[in-house]
Amino acid sequence: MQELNNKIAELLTNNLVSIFISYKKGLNGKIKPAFFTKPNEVYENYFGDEAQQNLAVYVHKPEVKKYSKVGILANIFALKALLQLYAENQIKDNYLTIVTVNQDNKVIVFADFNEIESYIAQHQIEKNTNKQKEINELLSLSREKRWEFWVEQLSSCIKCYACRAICPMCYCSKCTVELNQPQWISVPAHSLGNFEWHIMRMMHLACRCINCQECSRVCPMNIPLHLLTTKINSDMEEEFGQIAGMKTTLDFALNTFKVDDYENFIR
Amino acid sequence: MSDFEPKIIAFVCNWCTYAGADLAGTSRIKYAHNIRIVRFPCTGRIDFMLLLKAFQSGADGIIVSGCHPADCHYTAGNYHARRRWIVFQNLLNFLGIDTRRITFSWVSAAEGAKWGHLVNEVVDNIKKIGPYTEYAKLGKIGIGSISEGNYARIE
Amino acid sequence: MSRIGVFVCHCGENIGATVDCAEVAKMAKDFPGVAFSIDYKYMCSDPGQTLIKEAIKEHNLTGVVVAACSPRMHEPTFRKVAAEAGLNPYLCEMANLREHCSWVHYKDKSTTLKAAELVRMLVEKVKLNTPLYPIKVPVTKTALVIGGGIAGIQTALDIANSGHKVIMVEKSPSIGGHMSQLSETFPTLDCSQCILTPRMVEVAQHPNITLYTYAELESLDGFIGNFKATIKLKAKSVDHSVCNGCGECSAKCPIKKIPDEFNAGLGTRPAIYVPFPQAVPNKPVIDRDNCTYFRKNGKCGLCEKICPTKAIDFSQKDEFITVDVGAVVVTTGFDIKGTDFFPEYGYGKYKDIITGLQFERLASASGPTLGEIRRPSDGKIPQNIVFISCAGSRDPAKGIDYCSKICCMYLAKHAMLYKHKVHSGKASVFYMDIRAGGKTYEEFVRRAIEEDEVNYVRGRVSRIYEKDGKLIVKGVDTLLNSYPVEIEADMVVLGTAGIANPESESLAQKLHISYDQYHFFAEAHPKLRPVETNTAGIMLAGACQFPKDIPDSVSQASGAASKVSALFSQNELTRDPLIAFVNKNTCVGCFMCQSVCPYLAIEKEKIKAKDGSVIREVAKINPGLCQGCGTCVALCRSKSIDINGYSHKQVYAEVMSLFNERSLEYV
Amino acid sequence: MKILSGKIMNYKTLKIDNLDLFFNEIKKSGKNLLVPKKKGKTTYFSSFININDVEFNYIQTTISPKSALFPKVEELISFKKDDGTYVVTEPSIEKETIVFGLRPCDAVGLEYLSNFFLNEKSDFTVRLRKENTTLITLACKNFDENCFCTSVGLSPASIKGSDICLTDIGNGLFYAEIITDKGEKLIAEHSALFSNAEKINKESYVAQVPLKFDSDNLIKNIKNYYNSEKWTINSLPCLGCGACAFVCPTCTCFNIEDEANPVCGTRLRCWDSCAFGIFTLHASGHNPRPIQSNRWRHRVLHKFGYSVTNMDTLSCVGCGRCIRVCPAGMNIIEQILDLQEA
Repeated sequence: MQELNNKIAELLTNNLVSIFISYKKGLNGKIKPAFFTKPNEVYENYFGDEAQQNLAVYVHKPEVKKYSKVGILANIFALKALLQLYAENQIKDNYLTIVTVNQDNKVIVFADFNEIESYIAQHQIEKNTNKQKEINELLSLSREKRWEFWVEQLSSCIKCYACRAICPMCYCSKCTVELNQPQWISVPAHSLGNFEWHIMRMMHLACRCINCQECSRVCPMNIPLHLLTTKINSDMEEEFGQIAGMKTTLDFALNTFKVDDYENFIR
Repeated sequence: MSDFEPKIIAFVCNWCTYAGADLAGTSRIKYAHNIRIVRFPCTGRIDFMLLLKAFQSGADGIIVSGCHPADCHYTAGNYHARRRWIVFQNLLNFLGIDTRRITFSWVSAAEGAKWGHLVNEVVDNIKKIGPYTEYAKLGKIGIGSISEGNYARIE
Repeated sequence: MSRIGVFVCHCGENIGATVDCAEVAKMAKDFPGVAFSIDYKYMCSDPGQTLIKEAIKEHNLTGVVVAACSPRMHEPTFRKVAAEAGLNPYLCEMANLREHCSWVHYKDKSTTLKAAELVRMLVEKVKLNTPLYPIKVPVTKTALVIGGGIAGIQTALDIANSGHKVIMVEKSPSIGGHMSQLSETFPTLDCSQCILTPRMVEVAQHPNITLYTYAELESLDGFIGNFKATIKLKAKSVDHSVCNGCGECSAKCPIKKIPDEFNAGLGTRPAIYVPFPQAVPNKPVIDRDNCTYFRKNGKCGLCEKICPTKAIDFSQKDEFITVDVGAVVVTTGFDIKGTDFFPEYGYGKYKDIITGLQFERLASASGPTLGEIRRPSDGKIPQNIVFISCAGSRDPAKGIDYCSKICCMYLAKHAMLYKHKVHSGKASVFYMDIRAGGKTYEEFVRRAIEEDEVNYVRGRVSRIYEKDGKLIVKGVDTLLNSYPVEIEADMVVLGTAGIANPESESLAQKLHISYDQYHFFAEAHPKLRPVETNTAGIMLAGACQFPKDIPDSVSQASGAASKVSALFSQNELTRDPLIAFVNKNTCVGCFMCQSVCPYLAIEKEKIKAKDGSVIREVAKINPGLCQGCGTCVALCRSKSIDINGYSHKQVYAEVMSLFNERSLEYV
Repeated sequence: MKILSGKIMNYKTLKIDNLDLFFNEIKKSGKNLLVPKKKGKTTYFSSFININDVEFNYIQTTISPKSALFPKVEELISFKKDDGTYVVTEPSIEKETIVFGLRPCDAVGLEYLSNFFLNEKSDFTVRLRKENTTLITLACKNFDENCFCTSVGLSPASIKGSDICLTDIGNGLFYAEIITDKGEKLIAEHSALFSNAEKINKESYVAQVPLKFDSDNLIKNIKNYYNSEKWTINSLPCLGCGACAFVCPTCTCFNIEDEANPVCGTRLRCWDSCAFGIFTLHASGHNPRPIQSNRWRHRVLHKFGYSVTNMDTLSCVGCGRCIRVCPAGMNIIEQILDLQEA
């Protein structure tokens, strides 16, 4: 931790970053994002297992964008998110200083996104077999049972959009859900509107979701959104051999194609 | 259920399937009347949200049809659409939405007869499965129904 | 508030007999936003059009739905009508009551109801239509003609003669195509070569025509008026700028036994060859697949040694050139089924069963027999010859449902030529029907039957087998109560089906044009736009569209040429404005749309602050390149891209309007 | 500012073992009974089915019981085309509802909420719901670091807004304070389950929530805080979701949506949140609260300032839900302490 704190303080002292996004402990003991602008604030910095939130989401925040140079402490999911965002043209060159702490507690400051790309390639996230099992169990149910399951789950959605807010990949300045000419998504949080919202969100995340499952974590209604993201991620991998957040180039599963993609479902 | 007349909506591309359906017409091939065709420039233009909207507006079945691979008037719209449908179909199926009601097909401008068969098959099939109300009903708000589902958590 | 006019056409009985048009018009009156609704016998007729125009003016309509035939048929007609009445043409939409309703359903209440719903769908759409204005793009006044057969030659000459540049690409070493292989032509029996060769020479010498033989289209990008064609110039291995065409090399080439394409396999040629004596250009190429030098790593090279002008160049490579053209005419011709296609006729193993094209070569004065009819097996003059029409054609069991159109006539011609050359011989023709529609065609066939005493037997030949050096042709005469007929023939000529070129599919993909189930290229409209394809700026002529005879090919070629000339008569082209556009305010600049655009029409645009600094980058669509497929529209997550004519609002309204009454059940 | 008052009509006791019977009797009588249930980390109110589903082990439910009066989506009117004319239907809410297990702070929150809707122009559906809803509060035995009812003038013993308030007094007994006629009526219907009791001092049976900040001081100084720079710094983590507003028992903002086609349709009222960027977005494109710190400030100032001006009461009851649910760890207590520190 000390090494990290020193690094952050150094970056701030030398004006290499004007703000550094990390974590700290809140009044209630909960770990929350911290925004350090002065070296003397860095003592509050916290990094550990409880520091879950994907901080990559803050690079979209207008208040953060006002700072000329931003430093960010990124866990592996944040790194993947940042790489994906870079591929999607959302991060200007030389704007971010990205810092991570590796498994040996060494502090790494990345020089560019190619370094992040190779770091991610070396630090594959193990697949959560429990989640895959949950998915397989759902898939083994009859269609009707699955429907009942999801109607129960999604009907409880209150459309607070915490899932969207926390998601680093949801950066549209105007989300489809906010459009009303035409009204693509029913605004009220009735089941129809909820289904539309979550289907739309998943389709828009397909090939882009880095599966940090922040949406699932923050859902006040405990909707198992991780099942959807895990499913869509494993689909992408199985059908098209694509995992999001792995490369600097903009060729994802849904904006490319292969002539021989399978089509046995097409008559 | 014998008098159930399903509502089928077809999203078709202008160059192949719409023309194929035209050919079915000029060839006087008879098929079930339950189909309503919406014309698009290309299958690539077909937004997946429209399929959901079709179910919402009461469609019992959906046909999405365009040019055969390699035949796309715009070179590759159908390939992009094909990928989109793979993902979409998997997702809907995972959510328990009845994907038997969505039929994807390639019908070329020369396949008037195939179009006729396809429509008949889909209509017959949907007649067997019955009307699709569970999705559209999601939008129903019971008046004053706190207990029936409008409470913070709906069961 | 919208004021939509609905015009329901009876199309005579076509719609009126199945759909209660008056009822549809009545129901349409109640659709929200409909200000006027009427039905009429023929909406596309003059009085029908006047009716629409007057209604637009009188009722101050803001949009028009013409419920009639397919928009692919009459949309331009009615949009023009709207424009003439002062309404923006793009405020007119068509509901397809004929092809999609009356012609495919029986007379029933449900059919009328469907018609009304189709109208409602389009009413909802047209309410959201916006006035659109055509896009102007410049035109490159050079045409690309692909294929140097008679259709290509005619097209090229017509375009060139109207003062425009033409680039002709021919895949074989010489232009001329199938017509150069023919002996005499029906119905006048004039020599094919005699009428064709002057045209071939004219092409080669025309100042407006650039000819690339032994070349193929590699790719085609762009759009009408502004195509970019990449042409592959196959290595000829002979420097044509030096070669004087003396022919020494061909004469000395040690490889001589290559089946000669020009003689339909009946003769042979060397590896360095000019396809035929009148070839244009009359200079050889090396067939590298058969040349010893290329097959055996530089051994041989005899031609190089003897060439007086040192024109042989083994080191030549395939070359690619890119040319700007404004229009493309596809005249790639056709192919025929071989005798090996017919198990019942011995799978092509009997040497004396030949195709019509092979007979042309036998009958041709420049052919392998110098015009004498001698059978391939032993060179004897056949005394009894049988011609079989519809070999493959009109035979669903063989997968060829269509009539190949030319066989009836050329078989009659063959029989006639045979009788003229072998006076003692007996000629029989097995036919299903004699299709001799054409100027003096019927008379021609009658002459064969009556003057030249050709024996016409109406019936199919079930089997041919060899017995004692004779070909036993077994068939029936259906005019004699299906009486079995058996002929001991010396030679049999099959009028095999004309089929699409094997490369037609890949060519169609390069050109982005559609083709039919038999892989013949598809015309934009079977009757009214027979020389255009569905891709603007690409025309068709000749047998690549369907088997056709020389007069038809030539007239279609002239038709295609005149389409091209009409296109080239303008400096600017007016394009349909049904293209995509970006909402700069909501575009987040992820540029995923760029990779899905097949036309590379999406560019990056910088949004700048007042001080010139870049705030952000957004997508921008080049209206000259966008073809309006809308793939980017459906891909864009924030729905920042929309498309004219099929906008989010419009298609949404169409979908949501469909089943209104169903939603009642949920309230 | 103390809002503890409320007149108690009667005192009873109820055996905790009889709760099952009580619930089942209510259910049998055809009334709708909402009880706390738990799913994963979320506690919420839902119809009573079985005593085993009822959750008793919670500091505070994740979701407030405000849906009892103000559901997340409700129909205001509906119409339907019938024989060429449109038939309009207004909602009728006749079914009686009993909410069990809300906390004393929630009861105050719901009172604020109904006052807001019924104050000047009586809201039709909220009034109907209010009339038909009986609240059985369960006084808190525990609290957590996010509870701050005592800082806003309440306490786990507050009875304001409740119809009946139950306190676990040990020995398997609930001490019931019957506060309103509605409460009295409900007890009367199930009188066999309740025994008469004397008034007791509840304080020793309820949680002692420490004071986090001085609300009197806050209210007094709130005008000075508008331009504080603390808003920006403190709101940097805020991501602009609506979770805080949607779990809040006193957040009343709503949005009216018409879902209709030419044949039929409904007018729906659904929750909205001032934390959303488009909440204040004008049609012109102008947004008076363009950045998140403005929105955060608005929310806090509304709770502690604007509602005091407009309705003479705080609109924060210290339930702490917004703190617990915030995806980014935003903490209203931290913000207030920061403001007061300056």
